[in-house]
Amino acid sequence: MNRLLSVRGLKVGFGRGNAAKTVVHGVDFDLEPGETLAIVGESGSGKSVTALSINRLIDDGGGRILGGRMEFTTARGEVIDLACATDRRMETIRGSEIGMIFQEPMTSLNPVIPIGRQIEEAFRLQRGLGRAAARLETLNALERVRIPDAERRLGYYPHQLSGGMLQRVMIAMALAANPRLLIADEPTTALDVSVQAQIMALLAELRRETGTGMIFITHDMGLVAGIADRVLVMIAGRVVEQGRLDDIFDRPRHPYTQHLLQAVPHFSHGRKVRRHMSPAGREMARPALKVEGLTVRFPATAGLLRRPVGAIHAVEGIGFDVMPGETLAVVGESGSGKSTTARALLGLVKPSSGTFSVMSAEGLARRKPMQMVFQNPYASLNPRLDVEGLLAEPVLAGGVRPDASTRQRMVALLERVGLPADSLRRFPHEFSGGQRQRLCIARALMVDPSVLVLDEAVSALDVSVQARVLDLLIDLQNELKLAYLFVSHDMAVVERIAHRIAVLYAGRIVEIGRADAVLSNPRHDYTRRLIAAVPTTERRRDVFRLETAAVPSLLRPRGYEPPEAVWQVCGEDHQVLVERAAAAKEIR
Amino acid sequence: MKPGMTRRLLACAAVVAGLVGASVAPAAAATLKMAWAQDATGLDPHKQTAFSSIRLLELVYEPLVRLNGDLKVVPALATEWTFAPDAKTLTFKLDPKAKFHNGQPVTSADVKASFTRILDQATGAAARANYASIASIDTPDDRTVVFNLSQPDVPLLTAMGSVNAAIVPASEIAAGKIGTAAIGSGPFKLESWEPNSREVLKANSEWAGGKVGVDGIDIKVLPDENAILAALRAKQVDFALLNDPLVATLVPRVAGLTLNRKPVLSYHVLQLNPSRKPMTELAVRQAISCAIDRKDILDTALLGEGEITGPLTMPQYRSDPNTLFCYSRDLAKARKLMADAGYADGFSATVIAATGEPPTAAAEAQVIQSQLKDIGIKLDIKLMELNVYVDTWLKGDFDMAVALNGGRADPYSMYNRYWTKAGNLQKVANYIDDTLDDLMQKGRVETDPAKRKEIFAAFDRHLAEVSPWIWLYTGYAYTAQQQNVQGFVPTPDGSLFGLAKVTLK
Amino acid sequence: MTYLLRRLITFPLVMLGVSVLVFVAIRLVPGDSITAMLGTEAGLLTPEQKQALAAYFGLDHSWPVQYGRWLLGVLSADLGLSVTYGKPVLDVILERFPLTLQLACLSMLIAIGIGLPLGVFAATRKERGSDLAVRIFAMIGQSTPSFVIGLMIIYVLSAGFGVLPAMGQFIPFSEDPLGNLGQLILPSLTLGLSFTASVTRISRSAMLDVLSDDYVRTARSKGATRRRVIWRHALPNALIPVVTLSGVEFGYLLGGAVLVEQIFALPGLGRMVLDAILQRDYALVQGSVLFVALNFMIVNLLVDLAYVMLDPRIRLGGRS
Amino acid sequence: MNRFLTRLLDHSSGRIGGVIVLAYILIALAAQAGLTPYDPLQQFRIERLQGPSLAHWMGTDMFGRDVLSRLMIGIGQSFLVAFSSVGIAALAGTLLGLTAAWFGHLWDGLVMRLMDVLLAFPAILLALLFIAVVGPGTFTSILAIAFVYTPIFTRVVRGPALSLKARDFVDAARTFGSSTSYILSRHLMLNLVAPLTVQVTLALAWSLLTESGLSFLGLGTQPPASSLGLMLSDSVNLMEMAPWLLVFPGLAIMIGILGFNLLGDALRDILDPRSRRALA
Repeated sequence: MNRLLSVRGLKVGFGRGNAAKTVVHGVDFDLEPGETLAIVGESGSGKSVTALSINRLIDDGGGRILGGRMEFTTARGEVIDLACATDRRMETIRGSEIGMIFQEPMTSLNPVIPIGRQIEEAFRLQRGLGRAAARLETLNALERVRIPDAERRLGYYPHQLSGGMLQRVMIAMALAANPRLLIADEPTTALDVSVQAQIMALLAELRRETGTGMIFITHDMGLVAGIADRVLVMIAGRVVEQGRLDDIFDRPRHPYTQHLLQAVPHFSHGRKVRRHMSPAGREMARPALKVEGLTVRFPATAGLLRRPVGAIHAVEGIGFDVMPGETLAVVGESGSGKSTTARALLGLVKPSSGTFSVMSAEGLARRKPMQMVFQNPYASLNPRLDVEGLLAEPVLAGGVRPDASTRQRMVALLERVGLPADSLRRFPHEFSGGQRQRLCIARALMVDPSVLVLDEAVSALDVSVQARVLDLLIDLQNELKLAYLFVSHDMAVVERIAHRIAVLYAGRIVEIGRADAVLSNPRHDYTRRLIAAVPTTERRRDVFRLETAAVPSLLRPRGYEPPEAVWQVCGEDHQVLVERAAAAKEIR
Repeated sequence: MKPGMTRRLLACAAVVAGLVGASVAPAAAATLKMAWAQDATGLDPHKQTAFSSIRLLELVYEPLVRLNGDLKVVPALATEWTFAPDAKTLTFKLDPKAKFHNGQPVTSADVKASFTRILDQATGAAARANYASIASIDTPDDRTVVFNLSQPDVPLLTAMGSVNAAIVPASEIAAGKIGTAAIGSGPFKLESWEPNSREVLKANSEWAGGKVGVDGIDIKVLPDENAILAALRAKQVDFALLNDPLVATLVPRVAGLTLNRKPVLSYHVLQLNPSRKPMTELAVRQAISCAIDRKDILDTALLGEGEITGPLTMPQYRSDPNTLFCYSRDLAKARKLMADAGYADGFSATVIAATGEPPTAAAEAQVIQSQLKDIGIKLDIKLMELNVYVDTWLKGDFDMAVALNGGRADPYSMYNRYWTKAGNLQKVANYIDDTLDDLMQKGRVETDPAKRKEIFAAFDRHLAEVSPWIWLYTGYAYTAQQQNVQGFVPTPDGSLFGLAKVTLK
Repeated sequence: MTYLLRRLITFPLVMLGVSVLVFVAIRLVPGDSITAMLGTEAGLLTPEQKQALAAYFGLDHSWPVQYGRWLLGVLSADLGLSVTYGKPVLDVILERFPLTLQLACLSMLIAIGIGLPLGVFAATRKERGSDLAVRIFAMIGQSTPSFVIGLMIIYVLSAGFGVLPAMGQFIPFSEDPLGNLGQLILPSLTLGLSFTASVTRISRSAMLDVLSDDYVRTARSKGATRRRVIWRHALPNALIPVVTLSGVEFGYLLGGAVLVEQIFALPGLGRMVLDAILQRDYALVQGSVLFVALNFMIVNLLVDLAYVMLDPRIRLGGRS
Repeated sequence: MNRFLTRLLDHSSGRIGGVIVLAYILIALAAQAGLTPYDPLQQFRIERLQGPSLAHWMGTDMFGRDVLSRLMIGIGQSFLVAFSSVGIAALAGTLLGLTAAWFGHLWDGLVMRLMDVLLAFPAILLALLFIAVVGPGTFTSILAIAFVYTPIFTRVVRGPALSLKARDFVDAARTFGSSTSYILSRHLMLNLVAPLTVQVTLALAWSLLTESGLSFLGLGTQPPASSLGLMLSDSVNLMEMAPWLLVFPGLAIMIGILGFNLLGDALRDILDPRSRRALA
């Protein structure tokens, strides 16, 4: 028997006695050496619990294996049933035979121990190396995961490194003892898309080099397409379908798999964009939101006396307009200034310069014509207020006492966003994530705005929920002629909802234009890189290129004024920023 | 608990006990280890009036004369003295052997300098009031001092027996070092003083009063009297001063400990403020006097540790309490008196008391409160921190006050401050009575002891009857000692001077 | 580092506040140095005498003048003269301080030495019998007034065994180490009991929090044993709240464990301040409160320093 | 609310703590209503210092007063001091901490430095000085304890308030243009209730201890009224003669504090989102 892992009838539960709850109901699968199995599912599907059961870390989290077998073949050829191995036995298997990387690299490394020592520990524990030898191995490992300047970084603490770097550290640590099995639990979910691409590339490369078997847990079919040999789909603790990658992708049998592959947004290079407004129509209409030269700078200080040393140019001279009924998507990675832009428009941060104006459909600026929906529906609803209190707030803030008509409007809106009408007395924690985001949308619509700023409004939601909320947003837009400013990092989602796209990089718009044009024919270097990094279901077993371009620092010396932006028009409603070096060349 | 566990615990306990026990190091055999709860507040014998200070200073400084256990005037620095028949000159002969701790002999110049210092207003000596009648001082020779008085002042001699009239070296006065270095002529030299912690006294081998029984005294300040008792039990101290009768009465129960109790001059009293309504009414004050059951208060608050007394507490002048007005409780009379005064329904008043001074003050106030309730007087108790109390008391800003007032060997010195028209504390007593003033003045001039006794007996009776204050009882001065301590003689003024003659077995 | 320096800048400001507060407060208390010395005999003073004594105690000027003079003195490290001790205030304080410092250190040693392992132990056995036992101990320790414990200890030792720690005077460790420990071990235990209980509770809950953190799981996934994870990975993180608590408590202890010093008759700083208040030794009260406040702030600074040592996020600032 | 109660009752230490605190409150109320075996002030002086008996379950004190009756009244008194002082401190601390966190800048600096001054003062000295200035008594000890706790509450509130201030729902409220007072009261305060409740129960335990300490120094409740601390301090010198005078109030204090501590722990478990996550 040379199978790496064979799981049969795995049942896992939490709690004891009356509170006992089974969350994984009999999972079966096999894994050959060097093979990659992707476990796909949404939150609550039991995919992470299954993964944690394999190396029995589930015991520490209060869970228990209730039944089933997990036969694992060690490097020496022994076969052990992991389901009933002792804790002591497991300690020799963890790390040396089974390595694991987690979703949140930021919190998964010990904040008070230098990363070098954390990796060293893995070598010392599993390979019994001495301090010097472990250090040498650590250096090698860091180089293997392409961490530049590894020697110096050994003494760094986790908080001094970026998320991408930390995930590399995690990988180095997990692979320290050349385990036969690597479990990767959503390893890229918390990362930017280009960083995700790099990590995926790294994983693919290492797998090739070492022949490690891998269990890759994710919710993203795009990533699965890139890396998996076999796919297993889970819902609510049960396996609904499993098979070879191509079989699953080309001939999904279970409706849920079909839904995942079709209904869920997948990036398709601008082929699925919404119908655009005609350029003529755009010129006729008056923009609902017009932004000119918006600049946000945060003073940077240093030293004892908080001497100003310059400013963080978070947003630099941004201008665009959004028509009624149109969606402008602002895309970029973390640090690009896209959220700051949204917050500046809503008055949450004070712009240093620039103007913006908001018009309602009737051409009158109303009291609060612009509303915002935040990324995290868990954090943006006060947990101590009931729905009625939550919905009443924008009305109250407008100086109106809620009355019977307000209540009617609440009920109507709740119904419109697809929430039960009896929700008024309930509290946020009684709703699911998608429902909460619907609640946030209803709240924003309470005062009849003309512009809705959606800051990563669907990013925190499960993929299938994302699709439904996007549909709702599109319906509402068509119905109410709302203008959307849709801030997002997720190209697949943007493709679904945007009419136009503005790409933000280091605080500036580098490319703006019609969605199909930008997505299918990106002109700016950054836009190209960004789009290349987006995983799609179309590119199977695609190897991402490994590259390490860092985002430039936004800190500028005092009195620095950026040069005037030079735009190059490259098609109907599509223009791109000419980079300074290039611009200088052109002028010459 | 498992047996092994028990053994381990015991072992731990033994280690702790060993550590603790080790700390009880045997001190030099002839040094008396002593403890008290309150320490002296300063070293200037002329300025310090608190008991806690005087008890220390009496061991270091000497006045011209001293009071013995029966409050008789006996020699100290002076070997003899004479009062002129008109009581206007007082002459002392000094002991030729007397020497200060610095080796200098005690001369009449030192006496004159000391009294000049006391009488100098700039010194700020509160005791000056007792010596105010001194008009001039003559020093015919080194051994003779003559005090010329502005008016007859018989009580002056007794007043000279206070350490507040201690003789200090003229040279030290000139150097301005009184109060910083303690150079006296007494049985002990103050070797070191850490206020509120400890003091070390060494026997003065050249003391004119004879040989000191111990090599020295090591005094610790143990602020909690329970701790003093514990220290006695653990034999950490040989001799201790106790204040609280609740603690003192436990001493005899401990094997090997002896409790000395001596009735003292200071008296527990319920001071009424006769300037405040309705205490302005004689009948009301008398009613209060009749409603108070002194025995009951004594038994409850002091566990019976004391003697019921009238205003005069010194043995020579004390009268039988039963002869005084209403000294046995008479509620019917009290109610009638209240009704006569128009207060049949009683009234409300506030009584002040100091926290912890005396320790029984709060308990006394509570019993009084309960007793006066019987005639319809509703008392509110207001406990105050000592200094706040003193401040309030001096301003006479109270309806009633529970107090422990100091006594003196001579009735005139004890009461002239309150009950003469020119008394310094007239505003505390708030009561002017011609008869009392008259009797006081007579007592001051009279030199014949028998006649003085008669005068003050009348004073005693009258004061109890007009009841500006309700005198209750005197307590005891307590000292506790181990068996090895011998020869301590307590005095009614609570003095520890007897320690000079104590020996250790 | 700049953070610590910035903290240092606020020092004088806080000290100034403390000095004004203590100066005014002690003078608002009725009764002054004169009545404190003389008691009711103060009523016998003539006006001239009163004035002379006021001058002697330095009370013959208006408050602002008194304060100004005192502050000028303080700036040149002269805290004034204590009228009861007849010595410079600083000398008096420095005489009393070693005992209090040692008492506080011993109590802290006991608290951390017992409380921390106990708390960690309980956390690793959450919801089991031993956890419950530890929690009950901690609860009772926190629920018993220290003076009750102190009195009991004294009573049991003296009445039951006829022994007692040396009272009344401080035996410096340098002179008699055994005697010193014998004298201070029980007061420290008394003082340290509730402190121990708090440390136990805090370290237990901090440990529980940390044990549910992601990096603990990571360490386990590397194959580290539970013990190793607890002591090497979790403890350094769990120490942060323990350090906070210890700092605050230690600061309070330095301010003087008045009750314990009173009961065990130890001449420490706490009792000295209490006596100074009762005796209206203004200069001493002012000086010692200022001193205690300074100590408190230094301890706080040390706690911050400890944070910096424990937590590289504070030490090194953001991402480099 | 009901859910909250059920969870509290499901929590073992919450159940015990709740029962203790509730029992104490009932005892205090009963005593206030006169349901004591004897008048707590009545001095049966012939029955002084008698040990526990059928007539006097907890014996009598040096005045012959019934200890049980005084204990019942004393619990009320101690609770009055504890609840009022903590109430005042929580109110003042919340107000200061909330505004300091919200307005920041100069006001924050001013408030926090002032709190530093108070914190730098040794707590017992602060109380001592305060009481010495105003004069001892129930009301004064309430204010004194409140005075000592205010800076602690200020800090306890300011920290979470700062992090709440950065929460999305506060940002959301600002985008609606909600008034400062609305945001402070509905968004910040409502969410501070949980940490405050925990702190309050723990502070209650502390203030019971402090009250007894102050009474021990003669600075707390004034006789003939009774409080647990006063009963304890009054009986210290009678410890050997009448140990029951020390034992019963001592136990009453211990159990009371235990009750608050247990309740506080339970509330922390229930209200703290961190531990809730652990439970889920």
